[in-house]
Amino acid sequence: MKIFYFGRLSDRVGMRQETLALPTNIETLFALKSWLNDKHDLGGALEETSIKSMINQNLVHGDAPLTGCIEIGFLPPVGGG
Amino acid sequence: MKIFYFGRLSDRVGMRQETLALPTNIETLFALKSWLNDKHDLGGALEETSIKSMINQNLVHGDAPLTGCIEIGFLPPVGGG
Amino acid sequence: MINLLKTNFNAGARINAFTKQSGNAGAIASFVGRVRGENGDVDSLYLESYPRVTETSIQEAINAANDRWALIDVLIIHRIGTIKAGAPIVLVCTASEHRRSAFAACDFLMDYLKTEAIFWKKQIGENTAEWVEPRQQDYQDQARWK
Amino acid sequence: MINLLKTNFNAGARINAFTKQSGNAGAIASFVGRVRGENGDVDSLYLESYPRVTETSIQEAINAANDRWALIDVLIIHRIGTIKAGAPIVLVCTASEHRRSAFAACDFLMDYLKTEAIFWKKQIGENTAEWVEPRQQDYQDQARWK
Repeated sequence: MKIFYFGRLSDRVGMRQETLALPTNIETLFALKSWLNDKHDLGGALEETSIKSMINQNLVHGDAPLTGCIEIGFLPPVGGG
Repeated sequence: MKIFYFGRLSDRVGMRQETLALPTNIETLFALKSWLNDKHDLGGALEETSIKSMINQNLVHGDAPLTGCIEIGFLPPVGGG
Repeated sequence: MINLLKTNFNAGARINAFTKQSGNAGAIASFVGRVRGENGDVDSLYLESYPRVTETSIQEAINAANDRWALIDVLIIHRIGTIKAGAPIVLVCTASEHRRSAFAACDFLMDYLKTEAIFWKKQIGENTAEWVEPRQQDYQDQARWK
Repeated sequence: MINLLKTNFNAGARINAFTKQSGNAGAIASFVGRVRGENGDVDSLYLESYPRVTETSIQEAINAANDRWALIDVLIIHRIGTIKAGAPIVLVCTASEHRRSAFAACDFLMDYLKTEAIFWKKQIGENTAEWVEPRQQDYQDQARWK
């Protein structure tokens, strides 16, 4: 699975993207966020309410299963062009 | 005295400008308009209320003396750029 | 700056020069008006000005825009003489720090040019030539600023 | 058309090409936004997009503009990557028959780009680098269209 960290999240995580094989017990978006939080020591940065998530480039509201997910994007508030 | 006819007035008069020595009894704008009307057979075109007059490039409202006048412009409604 | 030109101009090149010259402006709005062919009914426009008087009145509109908005610079280029269908007839550029002022002033100046600026306009087609006046819509647009 | 570019672009040349291509449009409004140096505090901006997602969202804004106004054509060019102070960051061009639609749509699209478009923006100065978000004014401008 490809994961993108945009804007200030990329500074926090220390990278803009990574490709990961998830443990089989990570089946939902919220579980993934929590797992990434521990893995990268993010202090809850991914779980802030201002962070939007896109699964396969579609916006997701709340939790969602990761079935068929090949790409996740974590989007902090946009900055304007 | 230089006289300019703009827009549709130039078609009516048949020229865009002329330089005239006025008869000594033509001392005001209204007298001039009436004299030009007869001279060019304008059918009152200069006397229409929509026609604005400029003396030495300054807008004149109503009648005005021609003392010191070196240039007169007769302006039909503007057409927009 | 005001330029009344008897020949065609390159709008893009003028906008670039204006942008370059307007230093630290973050916002440059521009408008290019072209002669519309009206589906073949209009081959060209003939535009007449009153030399100096027309420029003075446009400068007054620029002054009014400067009073109203914080502008860094303004450029108005307007064709006079014969302008073929499809050719640019007017370019208005406004520069400001933020975009709201640039947009509003550009819009305002175009409304001025289309209704009050001292131009007389003849539409010339294959068999016709007639002096035209502003559209009702132009007067309505202009009235927004009063 | 939407272009997200990693290198500088020539705004005037793009406006000319757009004008040429937009056939019988009488009105072409354009807006050029440049990186403001903020009196030396900002050397450059770094702009990040989400490839494809950003373009799709901009296309939706163009569709909304087309629903709302009678537009002949729209062009949006936006820089991504590092953009030095003074360089153009965005160009929006809109073409319509009469100017009201072109002005409104250009204004609307800029407000969209400044608040909702999917870009992340880092201001880079001599000793600073910080992610920034829209100004309050940008949100107010955007709210005009709701």
